[in-house]
Amino acid sequence: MTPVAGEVLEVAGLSAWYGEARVLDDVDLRVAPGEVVTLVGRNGAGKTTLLRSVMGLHRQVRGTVTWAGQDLGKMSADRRAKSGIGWVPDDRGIYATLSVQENLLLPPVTSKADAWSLEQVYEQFPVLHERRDFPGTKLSGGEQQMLAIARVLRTGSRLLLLDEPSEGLAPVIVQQIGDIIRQIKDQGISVLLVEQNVKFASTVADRHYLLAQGRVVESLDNDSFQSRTSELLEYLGM
Amino acid sequence: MTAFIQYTLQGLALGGFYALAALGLAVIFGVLGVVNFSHGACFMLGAVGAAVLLDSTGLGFWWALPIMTIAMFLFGVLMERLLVQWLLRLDPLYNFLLTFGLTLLLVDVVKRKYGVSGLPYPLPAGLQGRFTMGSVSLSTYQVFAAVFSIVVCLAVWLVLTKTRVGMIVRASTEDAERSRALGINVSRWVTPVFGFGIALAGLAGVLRAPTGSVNADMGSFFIIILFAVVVIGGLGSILGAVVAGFLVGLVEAYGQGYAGRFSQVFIFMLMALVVLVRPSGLFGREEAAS
Amino acid sequence: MSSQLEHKVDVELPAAPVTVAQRPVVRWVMLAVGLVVTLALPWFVYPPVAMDIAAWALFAISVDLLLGYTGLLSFGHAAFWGTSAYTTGLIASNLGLPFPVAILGGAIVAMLLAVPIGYLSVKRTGIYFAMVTLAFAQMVYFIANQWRSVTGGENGLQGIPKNLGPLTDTINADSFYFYYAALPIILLGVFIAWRTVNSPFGRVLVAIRDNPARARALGYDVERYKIMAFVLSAGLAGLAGGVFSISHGFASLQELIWTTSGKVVLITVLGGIGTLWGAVVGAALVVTLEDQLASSGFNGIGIVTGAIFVVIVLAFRHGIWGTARNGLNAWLRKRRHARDV
Amino acid sequence: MPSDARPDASGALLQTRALTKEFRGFRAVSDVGLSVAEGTVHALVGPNGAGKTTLFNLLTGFLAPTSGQILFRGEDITGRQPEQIAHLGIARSFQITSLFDQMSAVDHVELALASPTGLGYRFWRSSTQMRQFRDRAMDLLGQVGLADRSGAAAGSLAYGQKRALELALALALDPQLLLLDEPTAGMGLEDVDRTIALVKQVAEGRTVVFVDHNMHVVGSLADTVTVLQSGQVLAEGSYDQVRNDERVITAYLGQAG
Amino acid sequence: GGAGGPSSGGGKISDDKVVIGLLNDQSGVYKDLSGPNSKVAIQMAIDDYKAKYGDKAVAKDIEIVSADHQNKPDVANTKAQEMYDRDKADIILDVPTSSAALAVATQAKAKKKLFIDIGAGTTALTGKSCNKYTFHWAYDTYMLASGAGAALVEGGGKNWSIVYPDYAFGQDMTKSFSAAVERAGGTVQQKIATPFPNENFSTFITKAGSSKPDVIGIMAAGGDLVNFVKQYNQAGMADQAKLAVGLMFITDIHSLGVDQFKGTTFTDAWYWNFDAQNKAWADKFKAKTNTRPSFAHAGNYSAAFNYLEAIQASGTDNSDAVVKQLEGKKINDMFLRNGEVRAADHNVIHDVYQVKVKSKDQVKEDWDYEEVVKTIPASDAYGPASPDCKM
Ligand SMILES: Nc1ncnc2c1ncn2[C@@H]1O[C@H](COP(=O)(O)OP(=O)(O)OP(=O)(O)O)[C@@H](O)[C@H]1O
Ligand SMILES: Nc1ncnc2c1ncn2[C@@H]1O[C@H](COP(=O)(O)OP(=O)(O)OP(=O)(O)O)[C@@H](O)[C@H]1O
Ligand SMILES: [Mg+2]
Ligand SMILES: [Mg+2]
Repeated sequence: MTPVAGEVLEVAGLSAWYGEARVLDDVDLRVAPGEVVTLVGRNGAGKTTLLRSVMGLHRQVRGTVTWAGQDLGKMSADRRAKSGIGWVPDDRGIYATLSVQENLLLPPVTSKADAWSLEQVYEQFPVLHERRDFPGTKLSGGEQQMLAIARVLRTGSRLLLLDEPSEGLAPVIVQQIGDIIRQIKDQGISVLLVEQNVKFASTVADRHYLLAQGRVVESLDNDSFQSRTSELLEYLGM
Repeated sequence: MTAFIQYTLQGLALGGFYALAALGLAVIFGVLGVVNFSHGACFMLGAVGAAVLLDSTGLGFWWALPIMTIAMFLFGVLMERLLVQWLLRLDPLYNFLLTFGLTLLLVDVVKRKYGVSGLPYPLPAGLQGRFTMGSVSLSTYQVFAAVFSIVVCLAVWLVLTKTRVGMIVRASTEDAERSRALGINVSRWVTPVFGFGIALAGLAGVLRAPTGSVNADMGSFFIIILFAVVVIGGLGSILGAVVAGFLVGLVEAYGQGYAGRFSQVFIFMLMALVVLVRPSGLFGREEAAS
Repeated sequence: MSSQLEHKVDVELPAAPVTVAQRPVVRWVMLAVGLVVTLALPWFVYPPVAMDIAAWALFAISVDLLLGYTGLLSFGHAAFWGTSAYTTGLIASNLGLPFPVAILGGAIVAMLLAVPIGYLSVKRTGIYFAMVTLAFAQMVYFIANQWRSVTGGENGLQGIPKNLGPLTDTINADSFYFYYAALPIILLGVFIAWRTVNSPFGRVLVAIRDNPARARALGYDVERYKIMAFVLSAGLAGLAGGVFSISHGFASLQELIWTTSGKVVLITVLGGIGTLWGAVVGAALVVTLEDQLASSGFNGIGIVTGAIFVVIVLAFRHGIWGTARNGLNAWLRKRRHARDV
Repeated sequence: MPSDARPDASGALLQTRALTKEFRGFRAVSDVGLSVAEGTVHALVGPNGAGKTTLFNLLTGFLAPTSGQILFRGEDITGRQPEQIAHLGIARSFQITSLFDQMSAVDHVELALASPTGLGYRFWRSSTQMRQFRDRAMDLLGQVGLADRSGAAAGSLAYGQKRALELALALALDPQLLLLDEPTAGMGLEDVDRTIALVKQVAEGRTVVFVDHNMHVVGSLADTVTVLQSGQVLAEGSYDQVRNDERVITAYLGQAG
Repeated sequence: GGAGGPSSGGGKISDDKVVIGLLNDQSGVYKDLSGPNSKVAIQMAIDDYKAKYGDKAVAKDIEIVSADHQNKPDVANTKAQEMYDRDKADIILDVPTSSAALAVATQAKAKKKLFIDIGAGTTALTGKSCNKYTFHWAYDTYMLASGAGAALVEGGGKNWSIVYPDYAFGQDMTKSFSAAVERAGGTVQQKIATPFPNENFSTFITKAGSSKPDVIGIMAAGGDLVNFVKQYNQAGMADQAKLAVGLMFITDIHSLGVDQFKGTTFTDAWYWNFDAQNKAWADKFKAKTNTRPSFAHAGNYSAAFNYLEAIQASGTDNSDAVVKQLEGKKINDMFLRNGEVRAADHNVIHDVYQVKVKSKDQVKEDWDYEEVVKTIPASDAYGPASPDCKM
């Protein structure tokens, strides 16, 4: 499927607070159709908060978020999800009350054409097939991470917000996730990726935003990111 | 031996009745995580409603079954929309307390309106008489009530485990915010399920009306037995509620038959035993470690 | 599901004391005001009612020790209040001991009863705990009802004397004096609760409430702590129940019935979970309200208390005291802010 | 307290014998015989779902084994409760962060420090007693880089900060055997390096077993590496031995490994 | 507190006012039985007293204060103190629920003020817990048994099974019933204890029927009684054995309909349609309340009226003087037939009635539910004064 023109994520002048503490400060960013963009920054920089704000889960915000030409403004989280935004939370968010398979079947499919079938999921992640009748949280940490990624792929969302997807995964699986990201990118799906694993980030991303103390301090394409990696890391204290 | 068979049948008849009521409690808990203290009061509303219906319109038992079930469903929907939903995301204790307060209120409202001595309710036409096999004998109504409740339990179990609805609502209960972020309109599902659970309580109440005292207080002891039933069965488990319902019915009947006044103590002793050796209940899920 | 729900940490339960209470000045002022009000109570409230308020307040505090600080909602605390009421009555009637001794005896028996009940109940948490305690309390009620030779069945244990050595005649002549004679016992109970909450033990309880698995990994024997808290709480409920039975001169099945457990939870929640002062405010309100309603000709106490409960749980989850305190904190914060700028 | 018990002949501080855990017929840990020598740093790696966390849960009493034995200093500790095991001198961190959300970071560490003293039972003492641990607690927070967040409630910490607090808690118990489940997961590079240094430092005079998927971490820390797969030991040896093992490469590391 | 002594002023009436406290259940199980309508009955007594004595009335200013004790003894206890101390009540009336009644009796003794119990059935009021200022006016558990028990045996019901809830009331009733049955020459084959409260009696009913009794006696009250009777009818037992009920009130029959109870035998302390005198009073009561009186309403009237008469006779409302007036007094009024205020234990004994519930076609108007089978003379209805009672 070719990207629909205008399936763009635009974040403009976004600030976010927890109580009186400001953790995002006037952030601008843009993810074009079929683009993989990472958000890099040290712990506590505000990466997760940014994703949650886009998803409509963090409400103490100012600024605008537009997706596919629509101002998300007051839209509730479930409507954002239905408009094609998929989220993999940093704590994985697996349901204890649902079996593995039910976890996969739960979210509604938003785009039939892009959605992975159950068979596709099980083919990519045979462990999930093996454990499909177990309660979701009885999986190992890494298996839960796979499940969370698989779940969002099942919906056919056109924009994926992935919060540290490589965390806790065996190196082979990390490589597999990298392949998957490249594959869905070819389908024209956009990805906004939060990563600590810089090496992994540079193998999949087109562009990078560097976040420090709630501010975007730099925006680079992948080539300059790779050539300047050590310098940037130094600067970010990573 | 005859006595034993007689007690067994009576126990099963009684158990069908507990099972039905406990099922409503379990459904609400299973999908919303709410322990509905007012389940006993809703049971009472079902019975009182049937009696009032009879008195004011002349519509009898066979009408009361569907009418009161629907009425209690609507009542449940209202209850969820107006009250329960605001507390769903918090510790389940809050809804426990809320429904406790509601119980006080409902019972007193009924008391003021209909007194406390009770309301008349006759046996439905067609279900009078007895069912005799050798020396064993049960009233026709008992047999009807038992069979009826078993059928309802089965149907509910099928719906909850075999359909998408059951799944969605369980997820929404566990974490409503996350479920929204996955694109689920949480409130659309939760409300009807709650109403459904309440409807089951009301249904059990109607079923009780011809064979027991119909008064404002009829639910207050009943709810405690129901709690024992779900603790024995494992609160999250639909199957557990049904099986434990029958088990408690049998224990009570044997207790009455062989130990008289201590019959209820056996129920609580059974409960203590289950808590001791299998804290999560007979069918409850094993608890997670970390 | 069960595990998930049972371990769900409640965002609404307050953690350690909040800022107001941490400022020593505020704390002392509050303490002084509280003491003055307590001492003056029978001057403007009918003394037997004042005594009821004090007893229920301590009872509510005992429930809050579990609910607010350990995360366990006991819906069967009437078992301890009632057991102590009967025991106190039996000791006072049969042994003729001064009433404080009888009450102490009652509290001890309540604690003994709490050991097996607690042992079984703490195996479950959250909502299960509430149901299990309710069922066990029902059993105690059942036994008291049957055990007529000791409890007097539904007639109750009547004519419990108020003995206090040379002061016996004074406290019998006027319930006004009895209030002052019994108050030290209540204050002792409150002090024990306050001490417990603000002790290392109290800290561990809060930790257990929030994350039992983590507390175990740190080497804390979670079950043992919970049982200890349960027994302590039962002891406080016992003190309160003993005072109540001496004050009224009888112990009845009413003390053991589940609505009594419900009433004390109502008081706790109304006042504010996790605030010891809240229990006092809640008790004052509920007891006075019931007293007024009884003579008002409005025959719907359940409607009023039930409605209050619903409104509190829905709209003022922190209870009266909690809401007031949070408001005050917000105000203080704002002022400090204004000053800083 | 078996503190005077001798390590058994092999010098292993911790040993498991044919340790097995089944969940509804699924063998998560299968017949594992692990031996951890005293004073070493031992890494446990393996694909997701290999049974590493389950093994930790068995060792710390959070799960009861289906069969097999666990020996600590030669003594059979199978079936003991988590809190008893903690008192034996075995501390763990959790893979999935597990904290007291409303408690401040420094209170967490104080609580851990107070645990072996039995102070927790003293309901008649003032909670100011806990202050005696304050300096030590701040010290530990400093070591894990949380000094400036010591007063923040755990619930308001960012993910990486929570991970650091996890580590501080395990350290606070001053254990002989430290079990760390993915201590660096979710940390940035700098924090990873600091954590490596920290573990190296605390490993002096203790035994450490850790799980991590970051090969950099495994390589810099581990004296011995055990690779688990499907609940069974696949390979064991030094980091270099294991890294070049064909089976390990296919099962776990992948081509780029 | 201003204890009982006569005050200054013109008459010998304390505070120049007679205050009658009505303390009963106005929201719970006994609401219909006595409840707020008892106040109407007491007011009728006051009016009749004033009409009778006109200007010569000693008590000119008579006031009623009332409170709802919700059947809770602690509420009753506090309210009784409040009435005696604050409201200056000279007497408290009614107080159903035995634990509450006993608590009020203790307060009456301590405050030296009168208490006449109507609503509670416990014999302890005139036994172990009796005192100088407490009277028991209408009925007690002993009386309930003697009526129905003996009368049924005489009517041919020799073999009995008794089903009783296992708590003090049920045990007392069973003891009294068995004694009454045996005194009359019958036998009690089975005594079956049930839990209390209890919902499901079918097993117990099976058991009770197994010895093929002529009469099955049920000692449960309220909701449990209804549960029992419904399940008894369903079990088809009505054809096999007569049903005798220990404690039943006309309000129970009214709310559940005669169908459920038809043919059931029980003892009533008073019935509104017994004779012309009762009927006349019941008509007056109906004009005010739109309902027929229960025995408790009539009892409250009778107690209040006779209390005022005693004040009139002694010329003061001083408690000791009034007690003296009442003790040993023989009374014949609308409520008490061949009545006597027994001095030894303050039990007010009088004729009572064995009644049978009519069938639907016999009922001519609302509340016309009882057929008086037999009048039981006071001396048979009540036992001798209890030796436990020491004034
Ligand atoms: N619920 C909360 N309340 C208060 N402060 C919070 C809360 N959640 C996060 N913060 C603070 O906001 C800041 C940004 O947090 P955020 O989780 O967005 O960081 P992050 O970049 O995702 O970090 P990490 O890499 O560790 O996940 C941190 O300083 C954190 O302490
Ligand atoms: N309580 C449980 N009930 C059922 N299955 C479980 C339970 N705990 C773990 N498992 C299963 O056992 C296997 C091993 O899990 P474990 O958590 O030990 O893996 P792990 O090696 O730590 O993996 P990861 O690196 O992904 O954390 C997994 O397949 C998991 O699904
Ligand atoms: Mg993050
Ligand atoms: Mg793991």
